[in-house]
Amino acid sequence: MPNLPALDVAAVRTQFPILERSVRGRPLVYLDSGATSQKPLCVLDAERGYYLHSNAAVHRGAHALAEEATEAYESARVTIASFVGARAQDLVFTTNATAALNLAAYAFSNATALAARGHRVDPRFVIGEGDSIVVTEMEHHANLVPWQQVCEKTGATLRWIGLSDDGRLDLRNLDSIIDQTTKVVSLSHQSNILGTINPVAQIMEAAHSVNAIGVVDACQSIPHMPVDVHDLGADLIAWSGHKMLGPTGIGFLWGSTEILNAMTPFQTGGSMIETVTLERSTFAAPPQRFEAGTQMVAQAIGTAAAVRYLESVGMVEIAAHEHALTAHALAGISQLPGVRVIGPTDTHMRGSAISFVVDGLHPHDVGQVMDAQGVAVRVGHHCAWPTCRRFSVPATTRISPYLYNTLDDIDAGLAAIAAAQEFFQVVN
Amino acid sequence: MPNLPALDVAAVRTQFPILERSVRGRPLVYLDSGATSQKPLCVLDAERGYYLHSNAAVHRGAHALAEEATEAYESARVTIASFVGARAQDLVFTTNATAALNLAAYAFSNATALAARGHRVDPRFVIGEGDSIVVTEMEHHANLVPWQQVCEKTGATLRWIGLSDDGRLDLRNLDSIIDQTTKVVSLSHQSNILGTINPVAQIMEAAHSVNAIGVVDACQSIPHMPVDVHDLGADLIAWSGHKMLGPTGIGFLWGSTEILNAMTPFQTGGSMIETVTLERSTFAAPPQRFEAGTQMVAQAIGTAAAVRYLESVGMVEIAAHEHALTAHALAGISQLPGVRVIGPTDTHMRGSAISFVVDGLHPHDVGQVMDAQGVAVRVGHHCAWPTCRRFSVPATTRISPYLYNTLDDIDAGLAAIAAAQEFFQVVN
Amino acid sequence: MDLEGLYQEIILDHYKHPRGKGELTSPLAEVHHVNPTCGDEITVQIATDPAGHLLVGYQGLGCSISQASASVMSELVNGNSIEVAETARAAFVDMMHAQGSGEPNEEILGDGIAFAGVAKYPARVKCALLPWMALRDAQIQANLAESEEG
Amino acid sequence: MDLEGLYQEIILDHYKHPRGKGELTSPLAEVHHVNPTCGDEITVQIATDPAGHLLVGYQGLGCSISQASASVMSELVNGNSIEVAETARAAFVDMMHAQGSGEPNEEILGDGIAFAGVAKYPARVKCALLPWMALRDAQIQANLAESEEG
Ligand SMILES: Cc1ncc(COP(=O)(O)O)c(C=O)c1O
Ligand SMILES: Cc1ncc(COP(=O)(O)O)c(C=O)c1O
Repeated sequence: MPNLPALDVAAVRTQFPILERSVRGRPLVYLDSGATSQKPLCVLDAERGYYLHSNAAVHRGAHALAEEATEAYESARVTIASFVGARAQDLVFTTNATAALNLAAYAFSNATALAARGHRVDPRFVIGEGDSIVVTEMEHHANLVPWQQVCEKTGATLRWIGLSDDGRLDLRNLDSIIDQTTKVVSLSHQSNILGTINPVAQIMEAAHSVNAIGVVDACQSIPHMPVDVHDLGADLIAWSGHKMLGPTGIGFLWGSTEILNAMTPFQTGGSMIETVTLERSTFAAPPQRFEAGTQMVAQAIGTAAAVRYLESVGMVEIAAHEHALTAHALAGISQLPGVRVIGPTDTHMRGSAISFVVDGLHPHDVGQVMDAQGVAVRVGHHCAWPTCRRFSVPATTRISPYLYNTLDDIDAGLAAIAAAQEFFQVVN
Repeated sequence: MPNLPALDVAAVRTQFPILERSVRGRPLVYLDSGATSQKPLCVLDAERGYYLHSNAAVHRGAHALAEEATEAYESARVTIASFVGARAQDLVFTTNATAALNLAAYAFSNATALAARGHRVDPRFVIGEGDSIVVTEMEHHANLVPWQQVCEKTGATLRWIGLSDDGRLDLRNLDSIIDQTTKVVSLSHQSNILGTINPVAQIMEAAHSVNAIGVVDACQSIPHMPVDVHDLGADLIAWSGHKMLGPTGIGFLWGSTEILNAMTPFQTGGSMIETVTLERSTFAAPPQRFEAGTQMVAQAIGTAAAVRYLESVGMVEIAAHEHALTAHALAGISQLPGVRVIGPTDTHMRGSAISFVVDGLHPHDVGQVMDAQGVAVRVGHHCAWPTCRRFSVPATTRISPYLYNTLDDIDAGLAAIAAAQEFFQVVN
Repeated sequence: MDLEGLYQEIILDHYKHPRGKGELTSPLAEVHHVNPTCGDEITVQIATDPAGHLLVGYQGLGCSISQASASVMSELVNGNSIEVAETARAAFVDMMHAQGSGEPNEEILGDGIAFAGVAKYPARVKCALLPWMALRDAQIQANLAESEEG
Repeated sequence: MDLEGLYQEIILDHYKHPRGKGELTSPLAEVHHVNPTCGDEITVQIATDPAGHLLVGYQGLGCSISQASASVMSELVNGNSIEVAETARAAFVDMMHAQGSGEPNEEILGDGIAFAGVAKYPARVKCALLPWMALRDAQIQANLAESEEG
């Protein structure tokens, strides 16, 4: 294995037994971590250990088991919050990043509906005709469709920041896109389809200069590089557990204390109330206000174990490792005739997700031949269909490595692309 | 152990290692399954097995692992759906029952907001001043607060069916509560605080006679007795995985095909769309329409294992077992001077959750002494605060056994209540 | 690798040389279907000739499997009676759900039997079915279906 | 059982014979706090006497811990200066977060030291703190607090 000094991949891989399996009779080469990551043993052990020893309802019971469960759940919150430089009370557990972004979007449509009926809400969340919501042309559907829905329900207008041909935000007309009508600016820190890392702090500043609320989708950045929520300058930040070695079924919304306090509840029910009568209810302070019903306790504990593991490897080291893999992959692809990267072609301000198209081949067929070689990649629109349209491609094939991938994995991916070209006889 | 012919509790208990642990220096007696159940080993193994062998993004990837994961996820849907006599395509996965009930409630507030802006929606979901929503006085906050919120946002009025002193629905004025103004009737199949089993089919019939949509909260029934969704006569039915031996982080909404098709999306994002442009989106058919973002895959697979386990023990047998435990507990409590059951005092149309108050003692103090004896019970308002007010108690102590409990467990609970009276010297 | 089982020569040939692709002049119905997972798209148009036989036109954008399937569909249905079309569709759908077991009927399916191997790849089954599902909807819209089931 | 550590005699005595319970005639502020987990409720009223000393009234409904804590709070604060009240509150809160370690100061806390054992039961800490948190809010509302922190 070529020299990759940033981290000891062989040691890392021992924690991920699934990487030893074979598929279609070939050793698995997992290059689909942008979709979901694999889980180290410590995460599985943490979840199982919780169920075997302390499982009980949290924040509800007064018995010993319930106290243990509550303690485990709330210390998971502390662990995950400090991983991104945040205070535990500013971190809300959700189902996934999509649910976190919907929570943010519903803060606007709910406040608007309540205001229309004379209820007192924070005016920053009241939105309607003449107001605008700004996203970008590289958003994941999770950070696009919820805002479309807010517009449909309130009459606000959706605007977007377009893209340059090399897959960067086109910020030339930023002043006319984010203006006095703008109530929300929401964008991804790192694109899941292009790999582009966006200058989030700059755009959040533009948002705040017009008193808009700034939202960041950090799904593809927090798992892959050191992120301190305060550096992004956002009011709300969403991401998922399953892309950062955690279990399925949990996501996160960080918010500034001030903004979370100003937000109306989203889902309502047990554990998020203060008092309830048949006529009306009052609500708990954040984060409980936004965590209705029985919590994803085992998943929080599992993600805390994932965070401890990521910290033990080191986020700086992981970012450096991925940087090396990315450079290697980009160089390799540039050597393949007829293969074109969609997104930045160098490693400047870009993460490790690399989308490409192959002349004469549909991405689905490329992915199929790669799969036959044991190489797992994602094909399709990557839940960023408008981005595909922007680049006039129906879909792309994407490799997205993570800390457990090696240069050999990248080489296997490159060889599999060439094999697809050969199988379909599109290179001569 | 006295004779309990319905099922082999000793064999069942071997599957729940947590029941062997001790708390506060005493063997654990877990009587808090109404809050959350313990998990058998097969559930933990199913989740772990998924992560170790097939973990990948479902419904998104075309590679071998993704196909395995999708297959596992969708067969879990088939297993869980058939457990309640339903077709897989009518079963929606949610975070918990609370999220399922919010999904139902938001179908109304969203359709109302969309209609107000001229979008076409099914008129049955459009609601406003002059319309009413009907619940009962024994609802869990999860089936009360979301409907209060719909009323606050739309101007509809909340009505409720009151209770008799023995904890039954007072159906005398049903005609004047459910009337032509009624758009939704939502009630629990079995009360988590009183233990009452409600005549759901009768009330759903009343709802349908005025063309209202009928919703049932089956959180406390589906884990404990055989339930066929069609027998309830409801349009939508919500319940949780964690109360039926499944993992935390998953819940269910069953709906009739016709109603699910008529409902607007709730949360939006990846996996629930049909096409997306920057301007607008169209949505997938149910159940995908209601499952935005990366799914709780391991949790669905875990719940399917729980279902197989419940079926292997037998739901009829489990119900009979709990019936015997309930009869024993009610008889025992009636022998304790100064202890009063809140809810039905006989086993007719009642489940195994038994709430009680002890003269001269606050429920919290009762629970604390029981905890010191190793007996885990729930104290408080059980997320049914209006029900406590109805019975003029600030809170109750509740025992809620399940398939793994023995008559000895009940006796330990009864002894612990007596110990609390003795400790605080409230019996003479 | 098992790729040859999936990508039969016949499939690749239909992919590279699609039969019957194009628009009808006066369709009775036109439907547009997408595969939301991967973005494959197909537009199917339908009409009848004076003898009451089906005329099928299509346009598509997508992978080899979905495009070849459209081409084969055109070959099997275009110019044939509703009964023949329904029989072909039923046989094709059955084959796709057979997961590689069962004997596809070559008399009914013609080149379609080359898709038997696709049934082993659940993610590709949707690709192969896309044009057929669009055809069914077009038939229903144009009142040219035997029944709405299936 | 460890119950005696939790339910000290002093606590049970305050529970059964609450000191200073009742309403003030002309409060400067009144706040109502609940413990949403268990439904415990407390209403705290505040005023000052001519010498500027705090007058505290309360009504409550709840478990032995929350009610005894209110009684002890009244004993420590009622008729005392704002400084004394703040010192007592800070000491009580610290003791509750010490999880059983640390030496509570009997001179400051009086009967309050009986609550040291409560700190080992996280679910009961909220009960013990309930009246003190209500007192703090009442002080803030009546402008009778040294600072808003704490
Ligand atoms: C009757 C009833 N409804 C709803 C709920 C809410 O379920 P969950 O907390 O799993 O969302 C519960 C349990 O807490 C319940 O017992
Ligand atoms: C950039 C981005 N945003 C949002 C999401 C949605 O995350 P989830 O599916 O976990 O809700 C994803 C991943 O699917 C993503 O890559």
